[in-house]
Amino acid sequence: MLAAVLSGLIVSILYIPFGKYLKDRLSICVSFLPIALFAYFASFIPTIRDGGHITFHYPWVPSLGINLDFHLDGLSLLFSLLITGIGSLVFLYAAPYLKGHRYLDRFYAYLSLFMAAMLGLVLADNVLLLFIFWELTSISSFFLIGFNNDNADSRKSSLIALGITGGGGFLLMAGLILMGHLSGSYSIQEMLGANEYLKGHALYGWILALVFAGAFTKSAQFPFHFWLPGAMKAPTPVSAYLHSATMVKAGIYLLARLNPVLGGTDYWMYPLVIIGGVTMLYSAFHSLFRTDLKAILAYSTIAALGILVFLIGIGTPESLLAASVFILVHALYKASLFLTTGVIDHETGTRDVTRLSGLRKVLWPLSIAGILAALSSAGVPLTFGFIGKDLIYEATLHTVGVLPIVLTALALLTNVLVLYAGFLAGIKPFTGPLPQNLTQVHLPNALMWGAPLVLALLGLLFGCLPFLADDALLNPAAHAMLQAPIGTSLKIWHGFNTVLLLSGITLVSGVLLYVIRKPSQRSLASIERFNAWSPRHLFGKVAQYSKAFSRRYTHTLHNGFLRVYLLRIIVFAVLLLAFRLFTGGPIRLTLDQLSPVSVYEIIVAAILIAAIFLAVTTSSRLTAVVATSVIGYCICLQFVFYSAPDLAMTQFSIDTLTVVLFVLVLFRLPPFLNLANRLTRIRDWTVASAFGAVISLIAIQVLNQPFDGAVSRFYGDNAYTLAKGKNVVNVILVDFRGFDTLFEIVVLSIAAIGVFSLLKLRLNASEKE
Amino acid sequence: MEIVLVLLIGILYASGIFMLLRRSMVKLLIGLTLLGNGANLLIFLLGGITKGKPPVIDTAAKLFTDVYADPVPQALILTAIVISFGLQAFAIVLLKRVYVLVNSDDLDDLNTPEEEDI
Amino acid sequence: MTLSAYIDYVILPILGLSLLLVFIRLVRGPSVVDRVVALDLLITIGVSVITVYSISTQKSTLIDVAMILALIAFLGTIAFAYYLEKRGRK
Amino acid sequence: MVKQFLMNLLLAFIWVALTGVLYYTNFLFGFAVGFFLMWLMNRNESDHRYFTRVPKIIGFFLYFLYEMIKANIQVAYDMVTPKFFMKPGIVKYPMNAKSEVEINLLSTVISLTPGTLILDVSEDRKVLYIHVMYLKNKEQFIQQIKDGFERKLLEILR
Amino acid sequence: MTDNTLIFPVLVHLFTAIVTLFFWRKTVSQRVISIMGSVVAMGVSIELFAKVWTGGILTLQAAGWDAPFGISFVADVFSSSMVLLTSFSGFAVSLYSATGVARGRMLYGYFPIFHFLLMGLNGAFLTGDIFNLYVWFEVIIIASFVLMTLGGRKAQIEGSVKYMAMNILASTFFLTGIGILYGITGTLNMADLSLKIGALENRKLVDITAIFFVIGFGIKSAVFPLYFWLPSSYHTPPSAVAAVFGGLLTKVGIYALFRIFTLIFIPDDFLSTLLIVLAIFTILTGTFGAVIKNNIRRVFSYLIVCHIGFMIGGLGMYSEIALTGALFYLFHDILVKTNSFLIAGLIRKLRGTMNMDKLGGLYAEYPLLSLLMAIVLFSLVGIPPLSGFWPKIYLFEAGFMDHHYLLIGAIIIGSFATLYVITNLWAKVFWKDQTTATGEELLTDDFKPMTRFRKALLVTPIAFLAAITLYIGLGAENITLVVQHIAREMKDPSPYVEAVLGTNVSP
Amino acid sequence: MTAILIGILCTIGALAILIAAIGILRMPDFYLRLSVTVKAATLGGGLLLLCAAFYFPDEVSVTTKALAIIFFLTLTAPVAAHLIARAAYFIGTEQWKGTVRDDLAGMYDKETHTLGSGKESGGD
Amino acid sequence: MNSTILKTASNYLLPILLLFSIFLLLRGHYHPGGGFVGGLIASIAFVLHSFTHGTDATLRLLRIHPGSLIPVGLGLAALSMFAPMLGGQPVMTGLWLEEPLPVIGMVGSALFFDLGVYLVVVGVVLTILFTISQYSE
Ligand code: NA
Ligand code: NA
Repeated sequence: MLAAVLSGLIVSILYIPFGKYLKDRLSICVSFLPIALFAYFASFIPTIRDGGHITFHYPWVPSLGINLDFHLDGLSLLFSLLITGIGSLVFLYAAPYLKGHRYLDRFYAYLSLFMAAMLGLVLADNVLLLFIFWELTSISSFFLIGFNNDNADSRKSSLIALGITGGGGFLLMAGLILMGHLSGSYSIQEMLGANEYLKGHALYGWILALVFAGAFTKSAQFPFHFWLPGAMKAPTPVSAYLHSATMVKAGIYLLARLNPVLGGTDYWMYPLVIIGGVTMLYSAFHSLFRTDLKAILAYSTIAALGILVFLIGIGTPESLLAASVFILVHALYKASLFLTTGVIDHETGTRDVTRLSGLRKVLWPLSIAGILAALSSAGVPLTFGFIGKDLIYEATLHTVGVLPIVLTALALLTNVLVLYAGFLAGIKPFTGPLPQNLTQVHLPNALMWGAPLVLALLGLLFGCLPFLADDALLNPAAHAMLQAPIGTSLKIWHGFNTVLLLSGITLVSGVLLYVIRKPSQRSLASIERFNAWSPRHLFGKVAQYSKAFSRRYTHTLHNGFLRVYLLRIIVFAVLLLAFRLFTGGPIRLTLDQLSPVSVYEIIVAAILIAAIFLAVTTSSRLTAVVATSVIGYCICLQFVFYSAPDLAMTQFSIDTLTVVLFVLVLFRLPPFLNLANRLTRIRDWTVASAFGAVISLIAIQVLNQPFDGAVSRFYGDNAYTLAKGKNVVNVILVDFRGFDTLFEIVVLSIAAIGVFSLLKLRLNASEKE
Repeated sequence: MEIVLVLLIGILYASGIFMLLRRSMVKLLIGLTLLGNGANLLIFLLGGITKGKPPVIDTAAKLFTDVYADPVPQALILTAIVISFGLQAFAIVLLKRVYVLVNSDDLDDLNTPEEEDI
Repeated sequence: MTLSAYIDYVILPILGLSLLLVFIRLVRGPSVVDRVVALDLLITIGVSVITVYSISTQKSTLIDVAMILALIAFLGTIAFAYYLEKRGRK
Repeated sequence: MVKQFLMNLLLAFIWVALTGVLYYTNFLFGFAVGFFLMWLMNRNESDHRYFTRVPKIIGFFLYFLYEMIKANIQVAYDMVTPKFFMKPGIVKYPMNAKSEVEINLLSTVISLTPGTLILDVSEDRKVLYIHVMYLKNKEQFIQQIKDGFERKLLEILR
Repeated sequence: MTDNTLIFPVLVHLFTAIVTLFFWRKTVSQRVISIMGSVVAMGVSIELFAKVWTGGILTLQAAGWDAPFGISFVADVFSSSMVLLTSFSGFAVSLYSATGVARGRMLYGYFPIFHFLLMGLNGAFLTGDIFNLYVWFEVIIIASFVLMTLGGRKAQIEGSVKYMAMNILASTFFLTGIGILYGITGTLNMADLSLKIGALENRKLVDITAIFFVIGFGIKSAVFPLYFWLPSSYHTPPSAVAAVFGGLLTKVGIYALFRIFTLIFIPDDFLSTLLIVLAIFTILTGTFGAVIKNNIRRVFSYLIVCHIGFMIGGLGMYSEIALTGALFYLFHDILVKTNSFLIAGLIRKLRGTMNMDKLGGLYAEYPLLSLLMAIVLFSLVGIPPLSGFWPKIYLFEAGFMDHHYLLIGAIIIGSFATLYVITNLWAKVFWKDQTTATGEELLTDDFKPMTRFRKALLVTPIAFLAAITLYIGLGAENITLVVQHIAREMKDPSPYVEAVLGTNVSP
Repeated sequence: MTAILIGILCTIGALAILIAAIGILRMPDFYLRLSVTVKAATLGGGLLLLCAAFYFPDEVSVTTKALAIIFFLTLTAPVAAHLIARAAYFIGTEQWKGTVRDDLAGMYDKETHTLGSGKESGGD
Repeated sequence: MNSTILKTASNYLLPILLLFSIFLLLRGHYHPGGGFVGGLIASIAFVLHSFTHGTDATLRLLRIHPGSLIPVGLGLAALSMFAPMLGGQPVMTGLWLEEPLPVIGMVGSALFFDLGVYLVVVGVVLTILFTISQYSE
């Protein structure tokens, strides 16, 4: 199993060294991988059908509780087969589609990586492992959307897509960790046991919010949906694979997977139903106005995703079964439509639905695929879509209270619009007269029309023989979502009932709409007038404002003036110190153990203070230097008075050297300008004095503290006997604490080298770094 | 005397800070010197001060016969003084370079616009 | 009155007073050279203070400090003169 | 001459070593004894300058001390009294001293006596510029130095 | 037990520096010696780490004076792993410098100072004496000043002045803190301080002392509102230098914060809250800065600030999980940030600029290099399972455990901004084609004309660090074991104290 | 006995320094201040050092050092005074209004700072 | 500076100061002084010389560039610290000769360490000051 999941990853890594050899002729070989995987996963069907499930455990980061734990049940099997199945077709399709593209190797690498990530996602039993794969899908999608990276729109779309899904990803991560933290395990199987605790916890709302944020962004729910139409910048096989069949369903998968853990409450249901409902209606409505085939498909995909969220939100057995059916239905017809569109685009060079018609004459096998897929999306009887649609109505009708009416109406409306979109994409290009400019179009490589045709035919097959999919896949999948048996099974014919009526209404009104309404640039323009209120635009505004805010914040804070920075640091320090100084106890000073004061000490101190004052206030640079050296000398005298001869010597000699340095450097510097206004100076004085005062108060505090002189006594006792020196300070410097001294002279050495290089080194223009 | 030193330390810190907040680089350097002196004096004071008893054992003796000043703060300050000399020497030369570059010691003249980044 | 006390209560205060007077000149200037000379004198007085203090405390060790002061102070003054002369030439 | 001085020093050290008393006074005493002995034993007429020079040095030193104290008192008086009696001025003083050492010693001595201060030596080493505090008459001042410090100093050095 | 191995990482760099000084002006010899020295340093660091990991805390009492009288050197898992990471980064930068640094700089002491800097870092990690730590910090500071100004361009000088002023101020705070600490305890040995501060009744004074260290180390590690020097300066020096700075300089501040605030000052409510608030603002400030900058290194500079917040937040929460997360982040960050700046340098070699608007087309022209860079850049973002991802799990968990939701929010924002910034960078620098970037003007490519050997010297270090980063990501279990061990050491410092002071000292 | 001698020397020394201090404060121009201080201070300092030499007679090194300092002060003080006075003259430090004579005026070469003797040509 | 008096003075000050610096170096372990202050005095001696005779003359007098003293001093100090490790003792352990040498006194690694410090200080101060003065000339 691990090999199965990671094989895509390994293949994509192998592309780095071997990619260039695989480029053209051999690229088709890569498709063996998904085909083999499909077969591998298909081999589990019997086990799953018999109600079993399989777990795999590979240790990875056990101390974090993150292991390569995989769990294969109905839900993950459904998705695995979708991923590998549609994957196989897309791989095959892409080989001729991108033939001769200079980055075909990269394309396959990304695609394999994506497939691995997606498989990992749906198989992971560990929420963090799931999250890891979740992010990998985002990243590989980023690279795929930006595949044509010399196109600015393409780059922008991929950034937006990753921005939205990545942002949601981080929230999801927090949510999953919160779940794991509360339930004590990151294993989904173990979380199932803690579901009551989670639902009752005070942070349950937060968990839901965070998980929803992840799921909604990934599955393009309103108002995060707008990245998906943008993602259509990716090559069409990618759109078919990622942005309709698999990746966008990751959010759906997550909701389905967590339904037994978190679901079944109002907090779960209402957000999902509302957001799902809004999404499906909003985007289905939007698809009416598009003229680009891929845009139409994108909006109808969003609508489908909305429907899925909506169904999971309802949470009844019927709705969950409907969801699992609809996942498959949608994957089949939407992938088929995308691939069809890809061929049309590839062969005719346009995707503008207003300019496409009659292609059945030149692309007849493809027209079969397109029309079948469109019919399935419309829910025409004997297509798989019909069964799906039935189940949706079944689900909406089986809710309680006023909900059935509202929800059913919602579903009906959406379905009509989805039907319209499907017809537009799958039927419109093939019917009607063939324009003159398209007569030269000819049928491409069989792989390209074969892939959509297979998918469309599968839709027909399952539509006619639903039990093929039901027991093996869909019922177990729904079972996994509910963690309980579903109790119903798929039927083509339910008898005459409300559901059938609704299906009929849907069909009739949808077809009517298709007949009446023709897509046009004008209607596209009409909807684009509302762009200012579109979430995309609003998000853009938010991004723009937050950037503007960031810019203001950064430039205000980081304004380039050193003194302002220093001022902030000092103010911060003063506030912090003062806060702690004045909270918790008075400041005292016991005077009895202080040393007496002599006149000359006072005089020296007074001179020191006056010299400081002079240094600070003088307007002559040299006077300031003189005053500074006076300060140094006075301190030196204090050191002499208080028994520190070595210190006095060093202080004095260093002070003198500093003066010499200053004097050597100060040549030709202009006099000080008084650059600060009065107010600034008062402010600075206030801050500086506050700091000085705080330091003094702290010093007083410390003086009150009894002093432990054990260390200095040790030095005094052993300086001569053990270290053979009588000047204890020197003994400390070269022996007890010799390391300090060694590295202090290193500091000096570095400074000297620095001075040397600073003044002598002139890089010539060719030396850049 | 401690009180006087406490006062001195406060003033040294305060004036050092004040000088740091000026636009002139010379003043900035003087400010750093003042701060350094303040810190040294603080260590000196807080380690306990003793008058007229240097920590040097008499020529004839092998051990101290009298009380003596704590040598540890002295050793620390010595190290700190030397280190700050190194830093200061470098800083002063940096000042020279600044002056050569912008022809003043006004730090605001030094600010390079972001457009000049490489 | 012991010598030590005499120094503490008479000599050192006199020297302190001298320091103060010289410092006043240092503050008043008016010219930089006045300050430099005042600084030089301050250090010379400093040497004296240390010498006397070493007598008062009977710590001959401190004479070493005085010695360093005397040796190095010269350099400072030279440096100032060097600077002023160079600046004057430009 | 140098030889004699070194000999004298050696004698002083021997004295210190013999007595074993490591005091300065003892050393000086040894030096004096050595000087006396060497003077006694000196029979070489051509080399007697060493023995005249030592007293001259001492004499010069005493003269210098006398001048210094005298002038110091004068200046001190001027300073503590409110009114200044000074007549300062810068005087060009043509030297007889030629060598570096001579010039240096002369200027040191002049500078250390109150009231006079060497400002500079001309490039060609002919002239000293002296700042004088109490300058009544230029010629008289020059003569005073010529007869005083410079003559005595050159006597010792030459 | 006393073991001189402990000091080898310092020693190797010291002697490498001295030997390179003897070869002043002989740049080829300097390069060879530097690389050899770095390799040896890597060897001894690995040995030290292995010894500590298997045999427990090592101590070395300098000159044989018992603690607390002499200077103690202590290698616990924390310090030895910091030394190890430093040796990796150091090796990479040394290798990169061989071709990545202008010869003029080498003629004026680049290599000696570089090794002095590494020596300083190792010393800071290994010392067990607070004043000795100060000395190490000063070695680091002065070495970094010199490296920053080396070359003397105007932007460099500007950056250096700001860097210098604020870092000297930081040292002053640090020194003041040491003075106070000595005043209240009479000792400088950190283990001894741990005991004495712990026993001190006057908690107010302890907090006040701690504030000095918060500010001193806070400036060094670029914490809000003390971070200003970092974005002012890190975009100016040569990339090799920026790499050491970005990878290690702020981290030594972080190291010190972690060391001091888990050994000496155990965070109480006041300190904990303070650190968390600072962390939140640090993250946000770094975020805001990073998203608006257009120069790669300026972006990275702000990202450093942002990510410093993650670690400080972990320290502030002070639970074992939080510390684990923060430390994991620290490990990851050292390598990735070093590598990021190396990459910036390589980009500059390829295109002659680091301005994202002028850059472009790297992916088309250098796909393998781009891939290599992508690994690093996406590790920086923390795309799972790359290295930056794992620590966040711990941090989130710790945040939930102690209800620090605002911090979690900040980390999410910070992560999101990093994602945005890096993908934006990717799109601009790698995807966008060169012609649209600069119109007609074709920028210089210094890389193409190089010999294969020189190219390898530039790329190998990046690949080397990227490989370690990948290991951290994919082999997270081993890293987790190490950081959990350290976090436990931090929560219970008594083994450290006993190892230093001898077992007879009762805790 | 020694103590009294030291006391007297001390007092004289301290007073000399005091005079120097008063001098530097009171004198009306720079050259006068310089003139007063150099010697008074050297005298005072020398006397005080001599005290130390007497006071620590049993420590040869102390006496040596005290004498060495005196020697050094005596040698350097005039040199320093000369240099600073010269510099003062260059930067145009004003002389007291009571100054009666200035032979130095115009003798310095403005460019090279070499000082003429007025005797180069003709030889007086 | 173009002063005859200073030139003469510095000629005899240089040896005096150098002698004195060595004196300070050797006695540091017993009295105030030591390698650091000793080195400072030595460098001040040369600085004085350079003020009078110009930096180039002093460099000629020194024969080697002062900067090259830095690695020598550092190496000496470092070796004296790390030599004990060769004997298996902790780093920096003081090694002493049994008997004091005449004049110099007790000879041990501390003395070599101090000598290293001395050389470094001389090298550093002179490098800094000479570089600056050459720059401004
Ligand atoms: Na005179
Ligand atoms: Na010493």
